[in-house]
Amino acid sequence: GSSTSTTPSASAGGSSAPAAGGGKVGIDFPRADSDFWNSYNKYVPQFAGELGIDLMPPTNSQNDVARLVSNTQALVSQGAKAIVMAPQDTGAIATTLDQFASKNIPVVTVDTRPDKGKTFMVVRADNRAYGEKACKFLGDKLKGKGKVVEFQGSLSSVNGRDRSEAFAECMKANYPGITVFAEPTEWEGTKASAALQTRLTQHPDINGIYMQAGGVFLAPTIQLLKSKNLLVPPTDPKHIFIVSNDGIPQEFQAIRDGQIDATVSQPADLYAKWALSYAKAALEGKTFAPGKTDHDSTIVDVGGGRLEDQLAAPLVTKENVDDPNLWGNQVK
Amino acid sequence: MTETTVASPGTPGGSPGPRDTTRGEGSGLRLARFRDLALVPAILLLMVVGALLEPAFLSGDNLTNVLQQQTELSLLVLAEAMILIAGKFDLSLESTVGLAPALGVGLVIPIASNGIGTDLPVALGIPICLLIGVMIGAFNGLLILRFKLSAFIVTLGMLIVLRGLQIGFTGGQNLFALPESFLYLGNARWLGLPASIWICAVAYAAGIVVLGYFRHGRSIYAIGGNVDAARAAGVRTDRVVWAVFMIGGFLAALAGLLMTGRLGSVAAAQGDGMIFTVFAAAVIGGVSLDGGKGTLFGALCGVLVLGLINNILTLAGVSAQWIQAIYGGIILIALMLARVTSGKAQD
Amino acid sequence: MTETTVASPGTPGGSPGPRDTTRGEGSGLRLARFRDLALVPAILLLMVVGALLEPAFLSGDNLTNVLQQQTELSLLVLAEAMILIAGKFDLSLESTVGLAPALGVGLVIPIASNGIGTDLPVALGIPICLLIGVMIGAFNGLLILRFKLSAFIVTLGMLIVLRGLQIGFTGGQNLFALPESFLYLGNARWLGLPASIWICAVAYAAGIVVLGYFRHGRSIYAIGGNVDAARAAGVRTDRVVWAVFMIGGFLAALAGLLMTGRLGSVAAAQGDGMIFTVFAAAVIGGVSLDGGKGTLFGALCGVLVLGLINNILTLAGVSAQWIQAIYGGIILIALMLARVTSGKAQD
Amino acid sequence: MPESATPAVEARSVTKRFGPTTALDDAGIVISEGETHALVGRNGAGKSTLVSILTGLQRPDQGEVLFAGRPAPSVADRDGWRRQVACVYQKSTIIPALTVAENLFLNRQSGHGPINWRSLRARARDVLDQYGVDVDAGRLAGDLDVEQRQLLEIARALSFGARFIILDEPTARLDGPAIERLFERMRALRSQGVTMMFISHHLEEVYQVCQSVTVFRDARHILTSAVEDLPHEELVSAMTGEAAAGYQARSRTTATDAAVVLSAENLSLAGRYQDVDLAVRAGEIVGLAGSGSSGKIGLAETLVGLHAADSGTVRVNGDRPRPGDVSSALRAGLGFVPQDRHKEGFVPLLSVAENATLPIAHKLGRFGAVSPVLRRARAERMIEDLAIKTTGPSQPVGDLSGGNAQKVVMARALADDPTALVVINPTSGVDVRAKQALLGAVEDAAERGAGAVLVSDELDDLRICDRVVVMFHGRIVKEVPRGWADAELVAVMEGVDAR
Ligand SMILES: Nc1ncnc2c1ncn2[C@@H]1O[C@H](COP(=O)(O)OP(=O)(O)OP(=O)(O)O)[C@@H](O)[C@H]1O
Ligand SMILES: Nc1ncnc2c1ncn2[C@@H]1O[C@H](COP(=O)(O)OP(=O)(O)OP(=O)(O)O)[C@@H](O)[C@H]1O
Ligand SMILES: [Mg+2]
Ligand SMILES: [Mg+2]
Repeated sequence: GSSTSTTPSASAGGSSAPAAGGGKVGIDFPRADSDFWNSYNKYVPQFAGELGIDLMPPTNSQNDVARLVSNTQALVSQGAKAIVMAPQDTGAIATTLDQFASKNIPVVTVDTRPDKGKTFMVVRADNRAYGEKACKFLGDKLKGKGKVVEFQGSLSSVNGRDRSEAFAECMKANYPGITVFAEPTEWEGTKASAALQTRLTQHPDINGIYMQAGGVFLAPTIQLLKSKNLLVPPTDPKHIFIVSNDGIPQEFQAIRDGQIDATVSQPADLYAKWALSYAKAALEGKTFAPGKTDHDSTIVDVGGGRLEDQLAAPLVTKENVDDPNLWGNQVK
Repeated sequence: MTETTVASPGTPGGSPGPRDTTRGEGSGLRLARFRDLALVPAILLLMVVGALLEPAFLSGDNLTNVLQQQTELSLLVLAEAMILIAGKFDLSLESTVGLAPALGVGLVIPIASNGIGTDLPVALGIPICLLIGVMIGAFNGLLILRFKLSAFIVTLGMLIVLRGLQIGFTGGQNLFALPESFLYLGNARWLGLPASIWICAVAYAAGIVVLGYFRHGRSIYAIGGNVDAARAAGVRTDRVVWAVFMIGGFLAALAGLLMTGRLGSVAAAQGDGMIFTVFAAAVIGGVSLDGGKGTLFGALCGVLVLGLINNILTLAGVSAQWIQAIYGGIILIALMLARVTSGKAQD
Repeated sequence: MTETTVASPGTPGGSPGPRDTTRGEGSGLRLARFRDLALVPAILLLMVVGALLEPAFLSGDNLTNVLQQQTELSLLVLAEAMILIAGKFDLSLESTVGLAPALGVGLVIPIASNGIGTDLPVALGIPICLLIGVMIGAFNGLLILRFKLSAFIVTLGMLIVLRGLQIGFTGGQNLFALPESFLYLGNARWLGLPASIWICAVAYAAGIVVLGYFRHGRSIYAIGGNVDAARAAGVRTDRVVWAVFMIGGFLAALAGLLMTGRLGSVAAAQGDGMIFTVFAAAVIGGVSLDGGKGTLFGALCGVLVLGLINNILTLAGVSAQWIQAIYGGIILIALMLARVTSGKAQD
Repeated sequence: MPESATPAVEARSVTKRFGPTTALDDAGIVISEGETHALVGRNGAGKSTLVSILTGLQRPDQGEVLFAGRPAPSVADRDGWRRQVACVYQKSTIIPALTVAENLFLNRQSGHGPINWRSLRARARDVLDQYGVDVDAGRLAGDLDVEQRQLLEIARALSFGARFIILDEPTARLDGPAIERLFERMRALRSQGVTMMFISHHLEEVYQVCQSVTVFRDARHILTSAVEDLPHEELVSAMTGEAAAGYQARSRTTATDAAVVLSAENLSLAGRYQDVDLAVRAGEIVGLAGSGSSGKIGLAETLVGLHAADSGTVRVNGDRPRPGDVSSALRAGLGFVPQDRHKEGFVPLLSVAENATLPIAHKLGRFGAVSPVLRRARAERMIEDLAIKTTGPSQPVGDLSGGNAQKVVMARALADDPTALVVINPTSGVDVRAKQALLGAVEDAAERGAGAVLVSDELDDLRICDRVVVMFHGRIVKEVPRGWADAELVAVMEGVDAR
């Protein structure tokens, strides 16, 4: 546990333009039970230290938007001057954002873009790009023919929906010869495993899999394929091409072992680093404009003057899996 | 604390007159009747702990936040407590929290904002929302009372169906193009307090009075305690239970309305997973799953206990890694405390 | 279908011999005793529908899949059904499914693979896992029986605490580096069928025989039916209930073990949300929440119904948008079918 | 009292409290080997509490229990207790979801191996035949009526082979022939040297089967004596603490042109009764008698709306209440005491006041409100009228002794000053004094102009009736006017004298 002892800061709340560098930053973690978010959670105090940010003890909303709202409200009543959050349910925080806006508290959201409400900056990778990258990879590997199983996330999650939609559109447009079986999984490994098992029985000639979350689906998929003797090298005609998503170390290991073929690395480290940087910048009164950034990404205006820093999300394959810059290679 | 003799609202007619055979431990029985006050010590303890941990805790702002954050939960708990007291179950309340406002909004907003396309007059939105709640309750009641199906499984099935309908109608999208009217209740402040707190307070006050001092309210206890006896005493049991289900649905829709306003959108997963907390609060508050036992005041205390624990854990900045274990641990301890102070076995 | 007179294993003593007082409604009464067979028509119907929708459905492979996918659930349902029949509740089973293997693995793998750092001998992993299940059951039993706390809230608190402990100990990480022994049971095939199916079959067979034909098993029904009467008849009620909780914990740990092997890792959220399905299966299968009623065979039928519905929906490729509504709708219909064919009110 | 040997059972200065209630206050009992010992006392005197202590279900606060001079087993040692004593409890210990056979052999279905259900059923049938209980061993116990359940409990306790058997009001729910069969069994057991403790409010039964008697009053031991040394009046005055006065049925004359308040026309319910016509006039008490499956309970329950008849009509004060709907019958002015107080009689968790005023809640306040003050006042009056022993109107009925709970049910029936009254075995489990109060209450109601149907297995109760309608196998066979002799009525009920 982090025990940042908070010195009672001098600034009395209410001033519309906080003095440079002043004020505590409150952060809410979306959950603590997934590898990806755990890595993010670990990067946060690290980068806060590096950036010299007065970070309040982080709260955890356990994937529950009501809890997210109450957590951030509590952070503000404890004196947070800027908020970093990762609302997994992007609709349900509009009012909260408005409240914070009325109190002049800048908000940086990570991973998701709220449907509505004022944010200082959205830090996320483009989830539609994830879906497209996966689609292109599979399409090329399968040469436009075959059957692909897609483990969808939950329909009620934007990230999942973005990935599903982009994947489906890209497949339809570019690879009409590929049949896609979209399996609803609610992000649950058991559901994915059962669906894949059933589908393989029904269509033994499935030759591609797209998993929208490696942290959840990786082990069950590999385990199932192993028990069906379908984990064979790409040279074997029975090989099933697998693209994953997240970029956790275990996926890299699976790529090295030839168990899966690629993954989209979702940058947990950059999420933490840039979210905190923008929070700090907000407190210092800086502003940003659309355009290229100094860190290989683009800030885009997603409408209504809302800015989004779209971080790069590299596709990791056997070729670049050992790249030390990938966050998955930096854990521990 | 334990020597209180205040008549609790749920057990009227309670003052135990003097008796011949009373020798010694008279207070034991008297106290047992106040099991709905059992959580009061736990609440006070939490208040003290909160105040010690963090000065901001006792600020009016923070306490208002705690209350406001619990308003939707507390309406659901009110509904569930009544249904449990009547000896039934309703798991589908949590889906109603999502579906009722989703339909209320979806039917009035244009298709471009993810509406269903009916474009009904905006003024109908809220009435539709509440009506849908009532209709869901009525349908549950129909299946349970007329077809004699188990309340648990009917409402479990309905829980899944209703959530599925919401996802089906909205395609899993959040609805955020809300008419102003939907935002009002969740955000307005009346006399300095959020409107939702007033609404809850009124709902609970009404519930406590009706269940404590009105014929139909008392008959809910009779039905939950022994439905045959209630029927033989002339209570129209089916009618009462049906009404309770409809009121429950209404309250759930109202909770959904408040949540929609507070959060500024109808999330596709709105209410998801709440029913667990609802049961926890009701049962912690002394409402029995067997029916016929417990009070709304006790249930309200259960809600407050959970809200305070959450708030204190947040304020204390407990590490994300251990927060859940600590949360669960505190609930267990609060229960044991309630058990010890009320001195009565739970069930 | 409705005229069946096959004696079901769980309700022995039921031979519907000719009755003197039978006047008219004889068959109604006779059938009522076979409420655990009530789901058989629903299962057959689902089989027919599945076969019509998709030829692959009836393949041995697919049916094996259905069974294998339900093994963990069915062990939990076995545990919960016994606990419910004894008149108690256990919500914490779903957390045991995660925590027991997580600790079993965590204590034996090196810290580099997210282990806890104790590096115990690998051979101890599985015994530890199962022992933890038993200990959790024992602890639940202790709180419920000795401290006379409500089973619902104790196990609800434990549900949260145990899940929290798992997240605390593992730091929320999935454990991927499993010892071979943990993978064995979830993947091995014995005599052409997955080992987990055999394990389940044996567990159910044992359960059905014990609950149907042995004194201690029957005493679980007596306790759930009327605990005072059971005590008066000389049943050591506390001991039996405690044993039931421990067996329940054991079965949950075993389910966790199978799931770990099948999925190849211990997910931080392993088992999360299962308890709902567990209750659904048990109650759909005719086990009453009031205790003393229902059979393990019925509960198993409940598991099968849910598994078949899932399988058919997957095979049919129902759109994600409507799948949940359809799933819930089918469950409701299956229930009504069961109600109609058994001809008896549910509770 | 024979002081020769160590007594078979002894309870010494036992005290037991429930919250503010002292159920036993330094009370004791000594039962010698081989005797049948009666324990009598008014409702709430502590008899059943002593039973639960003598069978190890409850631990006394003070005092000890000895079996043949040796201390009783510890409370946890259920098997130890079971070896010492078998018991018919006042509260049912039948498990409704299990079959009759299994209830009969609960926890002793088999030796060590698996249970052989077929032979268990056969054994059960033997036992049931032996005790003349006519039910299928494979039936669910929950489908039995109270009387059959009581017989099942008795058969279970007696068949157990224990050397000491306690029977707590076994006869309260039985009819004459069944009681006679029970007594025969008891005598046979006594001749085999079995010791028994027998509790009943029918004092004549004490004289029939018991050798000695202990009286409790207000939680204390009053006296123990040989039965023959204690005449009836002395026994009653020991129980009540005042001189006994026999109950005199009042004489009434019903105007033949008084309005018919309750009637059945051509009523039939398959399997229960056929073609019943009955008319009760204002101010009249009509008894309904019949033995074994006569259909009288079914008829009475149809009159109040617990069953819907297959054909025929029920009228209450000229109205036709909706068949099968109790509340519309109550609304038409009916009051009702059900056969099984645990099933339809009271809500155990609710207070005496609330149970008793349930049907008149709408009269205790305006706009649907119920005034606690009014309710309390009403309840206090009822408690006084019927001498209900309770800590106060707010005590839950579930905590009352059996007889007192019955009085609450009676109070509920009378709460609304009904013009038509249907009471089924109203005095079941009620002590002598209270019985007078209850029957007096029925007569009071009749004097106020109500018409009553009194269903009872007890001839004594039927004495207050202006006429007794006797049913046999589902049909009314005869109407006996006031002034019958016991033998005459019994003969009609047995179908011997159905002219
Ligand atoms: N569980 C209980 N809780 C509170 N009071 C109780 C309980 N059991 C018995 N009592 C009280 O103890 C007293 C004695 O009750 P008990 O049942 O022994 O009377 P009884 O002599 O058997 O009466 P009856 O003839 O009516 O059966 C009564 O006043 C009763 O209210
Ligand atoms: N709930 C019931 N369902 C079906 N049959 C019943 C039910 N209750 C009673 N019976 C049967 O109906 C017949 C008539 O019952 P009823 O209770 O009306 O007679 P009764 O007058 O109570 O007989 P008894 O004199 O033995 O008390 C009996 O054979 C009885 O076993
Ligand atoms: Mg008694
Ligand atoms: Mg009878």
